[in-house]
Amino acid sequence: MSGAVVPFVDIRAEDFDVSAEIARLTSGRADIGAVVTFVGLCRDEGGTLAALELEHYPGMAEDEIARVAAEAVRRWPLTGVTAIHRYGRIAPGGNIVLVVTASAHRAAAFAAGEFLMDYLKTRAPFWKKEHRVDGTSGDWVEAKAEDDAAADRWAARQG
Amino acid sequence: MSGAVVPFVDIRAEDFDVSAEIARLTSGRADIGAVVTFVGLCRDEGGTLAALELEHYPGMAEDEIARVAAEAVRRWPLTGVTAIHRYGRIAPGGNIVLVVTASAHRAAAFAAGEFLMDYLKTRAPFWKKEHRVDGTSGDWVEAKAEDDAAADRWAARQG
Amino acid sequence: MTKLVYFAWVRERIGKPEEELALPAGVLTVADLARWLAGRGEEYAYAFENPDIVRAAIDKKHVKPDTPVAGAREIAFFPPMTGG
Amino acid sequence: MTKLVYFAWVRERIGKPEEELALPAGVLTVADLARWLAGRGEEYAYAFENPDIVRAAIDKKHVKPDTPVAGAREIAFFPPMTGG
Repeated sequence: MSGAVVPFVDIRAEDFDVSAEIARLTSGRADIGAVVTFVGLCRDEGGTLAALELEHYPGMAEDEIARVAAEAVRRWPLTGVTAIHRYGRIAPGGNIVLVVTASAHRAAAFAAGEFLMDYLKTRAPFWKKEHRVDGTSGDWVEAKAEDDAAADRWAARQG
Repeated sequence: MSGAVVPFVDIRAEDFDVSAEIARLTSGRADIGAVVTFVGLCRDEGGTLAALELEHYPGMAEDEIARVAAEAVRRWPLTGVTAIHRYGRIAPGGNIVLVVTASAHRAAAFAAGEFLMDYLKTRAPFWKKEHRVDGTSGDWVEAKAEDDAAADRWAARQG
Repeated sequence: MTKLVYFAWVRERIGKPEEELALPAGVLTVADLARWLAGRGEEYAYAFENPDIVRAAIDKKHVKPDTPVAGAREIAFFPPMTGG
Repeated sequence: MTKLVYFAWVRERIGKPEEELALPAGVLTVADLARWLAGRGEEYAYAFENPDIVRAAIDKKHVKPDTPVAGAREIAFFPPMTGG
């Protein structure tokens, strides 16, 4: 089953629709019992943020996320996996990233979704720069040690 | 923050729309960084299932899911939580249950979503009966020991 | 009088979704009530043939077999839940 | 000639997104290359002032500082990723 699963990976400026992305994995099938989605959104840190500017490394971003998605397919019995990451200017409240994992059972869908997000945070070549409401260019968002720790925990365990 | 969160719980026959339910928790806000959704679907066990008939205990189903959702709000810093459970006849591929958890950070959203599903499986008063494609009435779906085990693991740890 | 409600195969085996009953004096706990119901006829005996598996709720809250039934308005019996 | 590409504040500090360079003979590893670049002017020195924090990729795959640069077509330098 999992051998035939080809992850859908898309790096793009346009927004995504969660219901449509779930349907992409589930429509016309009756072997899926569980679908987990994760949406990452642009948060405003205290009313000072006008937007985040997401820069990425074209080519590598797709490849790296596809590698992580393929690893998820190897680790868990998934029936489908989707990862969409946006780039460009995204205002507070806007969508940044979507991960969808489908499986016969919920434990695999949850674990694979969390794994994908943890790896994507630390391995996908994206960088966020703040634009402030006062018109100034803010800082580059700094990587968090907790994200590295979250990714590291998957190295120790299988499935 | 979490003190003001009132879970949205709905027990109903009608289907749900995941994008609309995410929007219910996120629209007009900029303090949410992560939304996790879980959709449970009706699986066909090998082409013999015409539909599942979901029976529930009216009143108690709402109360019990609301109690579990309130517990999730106590345990994790959520900005919103939604649980929708359908009853009645649901064909293979159809939606049965939706859980949505929103938080500033992804770890809380993932953990709360998985907690809600584990508890909902073992505490929400719903029962599934199979209807077969040959027109006969099938068996009542049996509870799984693994679901009890999944729920039990939350008793040992906080957050 | 106490309202008893039944769900799923407990309901199917007993043959009705609910009934109003006066509980006899010796029935103090949920387990007592299940045992007493099991003696009311073969449909009840069938529903409670494996009493450990049947779950109960009092006034729409899960209860254990040793929970007292005194003061209960509505007592429910049902199989282990299979929602979600 | 090897293509070098820069992202985020590495790109901003160096002042260009990419360039083509002939790597000198002594530059064997990614760490060697970072050190050599740091000596090319103050904008490069600024970009690599904390060399341990700058990450690298060769031909669009993550690499460690001790990875050889021989045969690389495209070498990228960038800060720790903050996507997702």
